[in-house]
Amino acid sequence: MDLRFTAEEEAFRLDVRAFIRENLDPVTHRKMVEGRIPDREEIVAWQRKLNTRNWATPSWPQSHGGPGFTPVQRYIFLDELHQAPAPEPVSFNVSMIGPVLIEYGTAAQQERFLAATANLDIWWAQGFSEPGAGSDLASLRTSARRDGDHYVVSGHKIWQGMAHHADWMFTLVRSDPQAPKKQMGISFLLIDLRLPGVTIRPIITLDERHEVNEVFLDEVRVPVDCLIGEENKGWDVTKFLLSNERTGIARIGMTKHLIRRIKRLAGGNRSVLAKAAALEAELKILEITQLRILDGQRRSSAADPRSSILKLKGVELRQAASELLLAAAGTSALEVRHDDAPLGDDDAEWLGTIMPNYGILRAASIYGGSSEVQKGILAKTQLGL
Amino acid sequence: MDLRFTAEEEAFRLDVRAFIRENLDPVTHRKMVEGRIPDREEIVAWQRKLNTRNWATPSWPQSHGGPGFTPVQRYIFLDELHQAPAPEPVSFNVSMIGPVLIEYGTAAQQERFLAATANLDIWWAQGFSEPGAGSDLASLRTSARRDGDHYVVSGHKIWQGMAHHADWMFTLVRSDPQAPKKQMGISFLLIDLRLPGVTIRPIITLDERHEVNEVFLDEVRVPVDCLIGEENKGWDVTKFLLSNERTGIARIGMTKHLIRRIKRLAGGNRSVLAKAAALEAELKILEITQLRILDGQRRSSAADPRSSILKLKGVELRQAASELLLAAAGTSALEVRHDDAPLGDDDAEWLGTIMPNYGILRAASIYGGSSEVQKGILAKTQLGL
Amino acid sequence: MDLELSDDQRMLKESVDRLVAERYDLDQRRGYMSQPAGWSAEMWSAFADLGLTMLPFSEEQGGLGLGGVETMIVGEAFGRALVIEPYLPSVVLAGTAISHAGTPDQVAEWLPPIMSGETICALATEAAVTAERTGETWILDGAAKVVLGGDTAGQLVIPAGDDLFVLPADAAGLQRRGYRVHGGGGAADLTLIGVKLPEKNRLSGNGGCTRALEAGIAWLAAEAVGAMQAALDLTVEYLKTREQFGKPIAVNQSLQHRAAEMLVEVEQARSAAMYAALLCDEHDDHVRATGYAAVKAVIGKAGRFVAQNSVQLHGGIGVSEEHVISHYFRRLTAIGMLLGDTESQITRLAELGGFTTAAPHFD
Amino acid sequence: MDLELSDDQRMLKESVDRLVAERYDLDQRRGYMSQPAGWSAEMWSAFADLGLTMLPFSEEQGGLGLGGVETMIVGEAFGRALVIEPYLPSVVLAGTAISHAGTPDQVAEWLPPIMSGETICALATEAAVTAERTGETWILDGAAKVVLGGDTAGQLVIPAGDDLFVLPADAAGLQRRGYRVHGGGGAADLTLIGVKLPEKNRLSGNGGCTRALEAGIAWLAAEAVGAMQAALDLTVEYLKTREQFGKPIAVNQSLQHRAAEMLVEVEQARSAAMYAALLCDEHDDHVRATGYAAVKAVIGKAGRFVAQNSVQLHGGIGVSEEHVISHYFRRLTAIGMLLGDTESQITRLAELGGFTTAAPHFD
Repeated sequence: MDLRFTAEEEAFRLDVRAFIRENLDPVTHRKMVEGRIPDREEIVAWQRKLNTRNWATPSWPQSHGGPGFTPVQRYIFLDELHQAPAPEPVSFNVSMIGPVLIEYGTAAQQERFLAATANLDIWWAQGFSEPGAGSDLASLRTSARRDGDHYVVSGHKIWQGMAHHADWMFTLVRSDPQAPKKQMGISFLLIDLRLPGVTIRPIITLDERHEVNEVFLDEVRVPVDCLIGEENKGWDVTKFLLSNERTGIARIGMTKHLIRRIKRLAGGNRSVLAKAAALEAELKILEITQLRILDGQRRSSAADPRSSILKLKGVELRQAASELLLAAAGTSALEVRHDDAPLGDDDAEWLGTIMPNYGILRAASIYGGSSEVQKGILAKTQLGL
Repeated sequence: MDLRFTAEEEAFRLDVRAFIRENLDPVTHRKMVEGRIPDREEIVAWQRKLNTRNWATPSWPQSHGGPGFTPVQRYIFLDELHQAPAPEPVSFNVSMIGPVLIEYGTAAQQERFLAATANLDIWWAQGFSEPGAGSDLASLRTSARRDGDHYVVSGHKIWQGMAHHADWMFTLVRSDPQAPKKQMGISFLLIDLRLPGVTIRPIITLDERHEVNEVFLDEVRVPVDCLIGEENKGWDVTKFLLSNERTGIARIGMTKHLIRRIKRLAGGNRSVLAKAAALEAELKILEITQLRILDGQRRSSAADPRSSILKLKGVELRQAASELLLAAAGTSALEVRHDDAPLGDDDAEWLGTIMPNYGILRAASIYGGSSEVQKGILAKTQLGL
Repeated sequence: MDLELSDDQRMLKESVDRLVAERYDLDQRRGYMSQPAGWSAEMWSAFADLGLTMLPFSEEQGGLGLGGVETMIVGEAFGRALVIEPYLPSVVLAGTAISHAGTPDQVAEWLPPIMSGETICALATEAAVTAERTGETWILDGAAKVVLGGDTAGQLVIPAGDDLFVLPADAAGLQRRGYRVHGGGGAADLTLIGVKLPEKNRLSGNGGCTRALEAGIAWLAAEAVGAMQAALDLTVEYLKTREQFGKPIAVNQSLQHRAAEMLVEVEQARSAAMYAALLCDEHDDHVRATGYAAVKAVIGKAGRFVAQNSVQLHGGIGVSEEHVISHYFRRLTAIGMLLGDTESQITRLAELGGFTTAAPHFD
Repeated sequence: MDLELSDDQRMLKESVDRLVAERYDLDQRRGYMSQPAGWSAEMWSAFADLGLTMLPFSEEQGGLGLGGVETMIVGEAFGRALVIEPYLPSVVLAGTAISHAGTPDQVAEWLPPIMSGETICALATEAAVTAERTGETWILDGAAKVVLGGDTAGQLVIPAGDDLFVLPADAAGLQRRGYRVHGGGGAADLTLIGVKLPEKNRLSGNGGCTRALEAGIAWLAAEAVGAMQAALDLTVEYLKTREQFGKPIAVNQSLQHRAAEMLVEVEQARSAAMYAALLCDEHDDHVRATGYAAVKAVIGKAGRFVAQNSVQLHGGIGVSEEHVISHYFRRLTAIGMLLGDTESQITRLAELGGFTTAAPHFD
């Protein structure tokens, strides 16, 4: 039994770190350090840099343009991005629709979309949730009626992250309202967001930022070659997609970055430093839990339900770190400063994002399977309750 | 609006304190200070002292030998006992069966039992729970078959606190197994524990003390004049009893006593003192919540479901205080010392009870309606959930 | 002991509740925030017309002579409506400081414009300012940060040494940088370089500052209760109406229990606010000091729990700026941080020795 | 990275598991506790026969030359069975101290009787003892408290200054007061008044003590995992079988979620134990120091959560001495307190600077 990384893995880590240091645009890096959100152009430029080494798609197989990473390499790669900090490759592209296209796409669809998806020539949005369908996703109501070689799609999607940057949206539609079970009448469609009938409306979140959107679909004519898998079999595709979503989600490196910021602000404040140490202790051990799950993935490609532990505890620690950062900043964090304020290089300039980020990070225990949902999964799959 | 006690109430508090100081046996007091459990004789002697002023029965009406306390006086009286610390009057007698006898007893039953109950000439045990009937009390199976002017009772009761000290037990039996609802076939019986067929078996708890028992009833012949209320109407009596049980249960004075012990052990340890202060802040405010509920009781005699807050938060703080006391004592608290070790008057001698009391106090969130049950009550009665 | 409102207090509550119900919904609030000052001069007049700006001051000083309970009633309503006008800075903080620390002449000069609502005044609660005397003139140097209401105040009260100084916002040598604060309202950071003030602008006795901070804590506690109760009510309503899997999500026992835990915290906060309201008449400094530390510690912790969980139980919609829950979240977060967070209040309470001693209850 | 057990490790696990399954149920344990020493000499022999008492020591020193993982395997089994024999005091603490701090001659003298199980040795981990040299003789004065295993040990290892001293339990000038400790096993408080020892009994270099404490933390972590997993398994089983209101209490979502939270803590504890096991080969003192502090901090917190909630979810029966849950509760409580509780380990970790610096990840 051995927890150490191999010499090759250590070398890989240094390679990734050097690549980030040399290739990440300083303004993008500074925004990440300060907890701001980079612009579309900055994210695109960075992903294209990564893609020069096939690193934009760390989980894709080599046969489809991936780098052929082992699970450990994937972990190291993401950890370095998180700690740098640098933007992750756009997850809608890389973790969601990419693997779906590889698993379920026709050759023509793969040809049309895969390379462009990796290179962020197409930016994807995820069109799953609806106002009445959140954790109960299968109760969605957006309808798709077949009309010749098109589907005519109408409905209302919500919480589309970065959809205002997006070119296309992968989405779930109800193609058979008569199906005996609600999961059986759903199809998985790709929709060009420039089509007539598509309206994107921003949703401002409590951090006063525009990151999510509503998408209204009004009789949008979607060509049938944009169907993924079989008609009315979209639920299987969805389950496949969601099982991919959960891996590596502890985002330990992001929490480490927050702890660095806490320590900068804490100075000699023993109480804050003790609380930071308490978080670090748990985080260090969660890293071992992460490695244990990675070790399992080397042995079996089946989705590991223990991943829910990473999500639960990872979010708990990240939220706690953001709360401690707020406490360390004190009342100076109360000043409202927007992301378009000048980039600084001193501590004071960092304060502007602390309160908004504390607030928006509350969403981390809601999306991607809420903490309550994760506990339910663990109780059921691991304890048989 | 005014939170202050009246001059009369303040004078009453001093009167109670003086009475305790003058009348509480020093050995009994020392045991309470050290967190030990006084002997039967000590508890009896103290309750009889209290009874000389009708204070053994603080919640009973004057017409039945009570002191005619206002709700505020009752609170002050208990708070002084808890802080002294001195033993409370035996709750099975005073808070449970006493009010039941007053509300449901016949004149003959009141004559036979009330004065003896107040004076602890009879010590009562509570025979409610069974191995299969805990929070679901109504599923109890102890049977009572009518045979002439007797009930023949057989069954198995569990968790009888101090039953080894007791003379009599009030208990619930299933007198009509055919009743359409399980609550409808239950009767409330008084059983003389010296009757043939009664066996009391000790249950040692994790503090290695003998405080609770199992009571086995094997064809015990109980005279029908020991029935309280009507046959098969025992559930109404039970609900009445349980609604009395919950009042004043925050036991803030007991937690204050624990905090005093923590401060003695802490010396100049800032971290322990800060944690004690955090508890004290919440305790101070819980005391106001207690007063708000008392103020409501002055206006209406209906049971206040907000009492669940007192139980929940009161237990939470008391358990947290016991945990902090353990931390303040450190590894020295690991030595097993039994309650029959010599009484001391120095700090070291106090350590023996700290770990056992930390352990047994975990039961406080289980009995008398578990914390989970209390949350359910609050959700239902206060929030309509 | 009597914890019911008097008839007068009930009437006050009804009129304040009615005013904010009619004129302070979320859309109206957005309108007020978009005005140049960041708040509504019209609403400010409405509050003054109702007498709220003169409410806590004694009749001798020209006020209504009402007490902590009446202020609590106003604070709770303002917390529920998320009022952004500078009542806390001007009336509660600066007003209390002046009314406690000033001589009758000084009070007569500085308090009436606050009571009429004509002048917005702000108290620097986080200041490091020195004052040196030269003849009849005082010279102030230093800085103050996060002066609530300092962005729009016409007048400032600044502690230096054991004294408080009243200065006009346009005093020579005073620089201010105003900004919005998260959760509503504005503040300013101040720099003072050789600001000259006459002796008459010096209120001697920093006790006024302590009293002002205590009044501020009482106010924040009341505001927190208003916001927490509203957040809880909305959350419970949401649990009952939001359906998933064909049933209201209220069927989930884990959510029921969470709501019950929120209720416990709201009730604790209510007790804290009530205690704070009644503590202002207490003469013993130590009792007040320990009491207000406990109040603010509990408010901070309870407010954070309720804020976080009302967002969590609302799910996605809870983090949307369009939903009022996100505003309660931000205001409760800010309330927790202002005038000493839970951590610092606990440290202070420990330094003060807490409420019980190590000694036995009696000997 | 490879986190599977090797074939040899699996075999070791099977034989230890089998031994305790057959000979260490709760009734048998009660029997062992009632023996004069407070534990079973027969079980101790059985452990020695299996080679467990020589397991972690190098082959040059006459041991089996096995490592942290094998010790973890034993610790987890002992934790599950609540073994009370003095393996931690004699083999893990005193044995590690001697094997690291002793010269080859000293090791050859003191270690073999520990490895054979013939001598029980105990290390004083909370000692305030001074040693003064007079010619070839050392004179020890001072006291030590809660010396685990010290009640029945034939030999003691006591730190004084930068050295460790080995002394027989019947040394002149040594007084000991032995007692049972909560959660199982025994300990002693020691007083040393002018205890004389020859130079050969001095092991120079307190680094052995640090190594022993680290090995002790690794052992406690493994024991905690065994106890926590068993407590969780029993709790889940209880939820599934205990019926109230005509249904298993497992239908309560709040209890399901609590069990899931317990699972998370058990898995974190398992990671901590694994980390601790693999850290013993680490050469960097700072990495070991921070690592073991984190391990013990997490074990203490996780163990307390699981202990408290397994009692809570068992209801009344959970506080009964007859039910094994109450014994897991007590042992987990003791494990949390021994060799530094969570609070003190966090303080230490903070003093060591934690795992990340304030500086950026790269510049």
